Amino acid sequence: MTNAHGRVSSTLELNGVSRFFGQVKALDGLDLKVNPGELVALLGPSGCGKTTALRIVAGLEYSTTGSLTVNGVRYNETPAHQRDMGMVFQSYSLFPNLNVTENIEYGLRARKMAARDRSKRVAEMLTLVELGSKAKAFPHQLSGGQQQRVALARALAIEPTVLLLDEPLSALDAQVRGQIREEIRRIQIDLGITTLFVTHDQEEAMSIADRVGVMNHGKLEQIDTPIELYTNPSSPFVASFVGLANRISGEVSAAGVARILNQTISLTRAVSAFALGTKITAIIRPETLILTSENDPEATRGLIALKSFLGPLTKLGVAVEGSPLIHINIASSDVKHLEIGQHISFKVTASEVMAEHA
Amino acid sequence: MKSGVVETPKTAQGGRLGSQVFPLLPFFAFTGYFLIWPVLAVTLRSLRGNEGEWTFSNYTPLLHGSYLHAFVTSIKLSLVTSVIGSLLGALFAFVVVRYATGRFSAVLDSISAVFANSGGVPLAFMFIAAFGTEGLVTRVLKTLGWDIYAGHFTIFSFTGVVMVYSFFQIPLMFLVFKPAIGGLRKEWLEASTNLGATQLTYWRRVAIPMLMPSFIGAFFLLFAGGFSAYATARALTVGTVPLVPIIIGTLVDGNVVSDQQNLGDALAVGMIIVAGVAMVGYIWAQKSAAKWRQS
Amino acid sequence: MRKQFIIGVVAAALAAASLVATSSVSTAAGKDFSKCQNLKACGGMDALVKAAQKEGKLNVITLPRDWANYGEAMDLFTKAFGIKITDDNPDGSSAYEIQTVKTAPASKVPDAVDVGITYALDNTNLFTSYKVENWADITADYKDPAGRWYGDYAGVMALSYDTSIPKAPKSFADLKDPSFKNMVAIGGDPSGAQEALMSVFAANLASGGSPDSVQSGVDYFKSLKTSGNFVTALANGQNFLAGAYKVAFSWSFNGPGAVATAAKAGKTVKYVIPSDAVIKGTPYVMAIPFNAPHPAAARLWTEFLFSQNNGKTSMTIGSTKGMTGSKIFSSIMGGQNIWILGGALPITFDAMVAKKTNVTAPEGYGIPKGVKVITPTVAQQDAAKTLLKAQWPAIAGN
Amino acid sequence: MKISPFKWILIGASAFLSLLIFVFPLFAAATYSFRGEAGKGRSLANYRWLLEQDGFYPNLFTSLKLAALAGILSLVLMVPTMVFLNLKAQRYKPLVDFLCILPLIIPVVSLAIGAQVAMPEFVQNSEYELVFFFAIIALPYTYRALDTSLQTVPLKTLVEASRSLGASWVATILKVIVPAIRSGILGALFLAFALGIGEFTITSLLHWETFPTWTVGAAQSNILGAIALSVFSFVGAIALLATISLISRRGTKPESLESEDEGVLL
Repeated sequence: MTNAHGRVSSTLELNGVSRFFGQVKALDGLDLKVNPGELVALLGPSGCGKTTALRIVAGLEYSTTGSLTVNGVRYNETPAHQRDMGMVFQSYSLFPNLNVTENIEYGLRARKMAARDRSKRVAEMLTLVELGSKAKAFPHQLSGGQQQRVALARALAIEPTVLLLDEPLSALDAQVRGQIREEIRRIQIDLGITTLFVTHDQEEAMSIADRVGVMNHGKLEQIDTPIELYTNPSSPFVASFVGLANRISGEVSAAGVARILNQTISLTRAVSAFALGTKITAIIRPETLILTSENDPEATRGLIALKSFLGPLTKLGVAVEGSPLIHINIASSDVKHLEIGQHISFKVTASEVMAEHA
Repeated sequence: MKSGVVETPKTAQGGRLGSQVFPLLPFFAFTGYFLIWPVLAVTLRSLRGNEGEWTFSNYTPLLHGSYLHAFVTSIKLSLVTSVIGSLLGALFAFVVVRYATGRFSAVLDSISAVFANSGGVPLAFMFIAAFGTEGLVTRVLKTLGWDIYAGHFTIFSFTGVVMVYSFFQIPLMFLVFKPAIGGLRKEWLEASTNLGATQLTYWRRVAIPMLMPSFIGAFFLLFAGGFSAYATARALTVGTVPLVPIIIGTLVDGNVVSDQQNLGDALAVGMIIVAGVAMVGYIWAQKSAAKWRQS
Repeated sequence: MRKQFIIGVVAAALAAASLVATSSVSTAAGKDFSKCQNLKACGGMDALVKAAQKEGKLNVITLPRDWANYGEAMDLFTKAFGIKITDDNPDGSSAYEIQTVKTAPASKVPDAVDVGITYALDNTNLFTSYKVENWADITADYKDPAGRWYGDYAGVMALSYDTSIPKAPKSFADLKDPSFKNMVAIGGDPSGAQEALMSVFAANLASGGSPDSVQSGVDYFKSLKTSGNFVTALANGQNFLAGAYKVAFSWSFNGPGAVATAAKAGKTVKYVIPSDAVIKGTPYVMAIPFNAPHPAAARLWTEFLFSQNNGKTSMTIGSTKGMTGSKIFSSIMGGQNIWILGGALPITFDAMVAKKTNVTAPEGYGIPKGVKVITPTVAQQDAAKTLLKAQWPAIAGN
Repeated sequence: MKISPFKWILIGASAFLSLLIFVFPLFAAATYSFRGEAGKGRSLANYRWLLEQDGFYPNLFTSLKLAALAGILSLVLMVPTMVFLNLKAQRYKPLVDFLCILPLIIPVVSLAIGAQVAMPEFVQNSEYELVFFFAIIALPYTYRALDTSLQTVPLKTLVEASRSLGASWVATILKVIVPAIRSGILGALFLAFALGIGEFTITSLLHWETFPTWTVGAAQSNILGAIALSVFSFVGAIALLATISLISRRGTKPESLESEDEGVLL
């Protein structure tokens, strides 16, 4: 695939890649294909293996088994410094003794690029990340956001086959984070560069990626588009890791159906085989709960314990006997009259819910 | 301070002179009273003759003969030992930071602190016990077929004193330089590798320039320390390595010459002057090595 | 920590203040012993001992226990009179002694010093007049007519050697023999250390030189260095034990102590007075600082060191409880004889020989018959130092 | 990462050098201290002798006390000074740097004599005066150890973050900076402490009795005892410092892990 800049995008493929540290399986048979020009985010909690995967791709870590290919060419044995992959680290990765220009041209010098070409490329990169005025500044004179933009420019300057981003935003404060995130995405689409992005922040992954892979215990649980992942999680882990969810206990009352709160609700296909009488924990998204009349036979009564205004939505925390606080998201206009301490009735509107063994 | 792109808040550098000095007052008061005041006393005394008259006559012998020779020897010894000490100390620091566990490294810190402060008769004894004519190492090497005393080597020579000095110079370097190596972040090496550079390039372009200011600082410390150390050389040899502080000791605190303290004081001031000159060189080197660090 | 520190400072200051107070009380109560200039003026031995015992303490300074038998002198003094001795900086120098008299806080000033003669000459005003009972026996060359300082003992330059070496040296000339390769050492840089300087004078004399120029002595060491016999190791106990050298030029008055010390560490050492030259050192000098904190004890200590008695030693002395001061004093060995036992030449030696009050010197420390004994003058020593400053580095350096 | 032969060359060279320069001399000296009566056989007699000396414990205690106070004084004085120096008063750095190197240049003999002339009597009458001079003599080391360490942390960022969250200067230094430069602080403390434990010249010139000055007299007629004393001082000081550092490591994340293994399991 060729993009607007005339660059060729690559395909990155991992097949059965594992990494063991003694008994610990940091990565356990990862299969992943990143298509040309695609941005795939690997999402998961600490220790799930996502960073290990990224580092294996970069050549900073060795895989115990499995193969790594770029455009069909095996890369396992290629030394890290010959892989032509641009990587952006979490923080502090700029060389403090080199100024912005020198940092960006570091990879170009290593490639013995002629001085004139080098300064041309640096200028391009500075424009790309909108830091033309800081060309001579040293890293400690830049803000965190600016530093990460330089890091991105430095990684892109070598025209990498694949761009690797290792939690590039986690050291930044919230406001800058959103801004840089959008910038990364803009540049990535602009250059059409195949990108692997590692993060533990589901909101970040969902908002930036073409596809998100959720990892747990060294394994890829599910990889899908953000919307698919959110609406059709393939496992309880994915369901609770992606987006907010209430965990409410219940019991299987018939084949594929469970009694949850005062309602009987179908279980998703993935978990419909639970035996009768199984105690379960259902995973229910806050926006699938609505307020209802006290007289509704399916209604559950509760006490408002928490009310937080989130702009268009307001989050209510409702205390129900025998259950942790249940969160309900409701249009702010609908809850003006509700106060903490007031009793309300609500019910689940979802037609199907994800559940796991209690 | 110099470039327009600096974005840091003004408060960091701006401030009035007073607010900059104020937090340093305890330090200046302390060193002023316990260091400068006694030093001034010495300096003033060096400008007096034996009858109490003001004179520069104490300084004239410094430029000739045995005193000049002592200055040259002192500078030579401290240069040689600080070069050896700083290079080997840096090597040790690197190896330990890179390959040792935290616990082992903590124990090494303790050992280094004690070694760095060792000297005098006990240290001289240790090296004679190891490298003297009847020393442990000497005997072991002899059984292996190498008689180190066959040639010109003796532990009671300049070379020997240099060896003994390593015992405190290397640990001193190790201790003060280790944090600098520890400050090298793994990400820098990884970023460098990722950008296509070899390890060698990384060391040449990033690691060594990063370490340079600390290295220069530590080197200067070793130089100054070597310049003023004398107890070990004195406990080991008999005028083989005539050092300025040994002569000062003899003049100011000896059994032989009475009433030459003023000359001793002049020698002490001479040492301060040499150190001051070295200091200027050090500040210059430090500045040019740390350009990237000044905001 | 700060609080603790302040308490410490205050406590120490109070302690010091009380010390000053008690010492002034003791002098005010009885006689002022800081002014009396001889035993009679001090009220006789009984009164002096009584007053000294009341002070209870004696500050001495830079007295190594194995130097000139001072360990025995101090032990005997304490056992006989029950006066506790504090020895400040046993390895210190004459300059340190003078410095301390000049600048130390009142309670730390030494009660008596034992310094090189030039230090006494340059600082006469620091000392008080006190003429000991045996004043007349002190050689006139080595006493201040006013009694502010006077010589106490001297030594001759001897050779000390490890008896395990194949050939025992008898003279300085012997040391040129190839069998002494890597064996001969001296006690410091001769341009700065007294013992080493006297070693050069001795070698000079043995090589036929006059004390007016030590060139022959310098050449002697140069040839030893060339032949590899001279090692530039500092001669001291630890270096000797480690095998740094086997033969050294040493003061005779340290001999018995050094031999015993070496024996404890498993080395057999012998001292020999060389047959080809004897250099006798300028005597060390005793003086009482005018601000001595224990004036009576200071005077008693001085009388003790110049006493020619032959009596009990620290090993043989019994209880002295109930004895009068003069009885104790006359029952114990005096300092002059203690020095003889230590291999030193006490200042009143000639008078003692005449009066037959001297004890027999330990074997091997007698001066061989017919050898010329020379004591270099201060001027000769200064000339030698100048010469050595210029030439020594070429010998010791390499 | 892969084990390279380079690593083993470095480790091997370091080990060999340590053996030659540090281990053999110390070991050779130590063997003397285990000689028995009259230098024969092997025994602990010299150490027993040591413990039997009257002055052993009191002087050891004095030295430990003074050295510890000197270490603490050094830190109390130098940590804030160095922080301000690096943060706000860069222009004074050469001056402070020079003042801190001075104690190394001035012969201690001269300093001590100057001190005797310059200090008032009440200071000279307290053994705690040594604490000040130990701290002075330790300045070159404390300065360098702290400075090197401060260079490795983003000081400005830390302070701004802490101050913006409302922390006082004292709290900022104690809770933010001190933990960040722990290794430098320990290094400075150890150097000052070890110096105080072993300091001889100024102590003796100011007429105080501490462990090192007591040693000279105590072991004057017992060479093997003197050697046992120096071996004891060496090993004792190392053991003490090592214990302190190992205890102080508890609860904090080991630094080497921080820089070495981070990310491996993430």
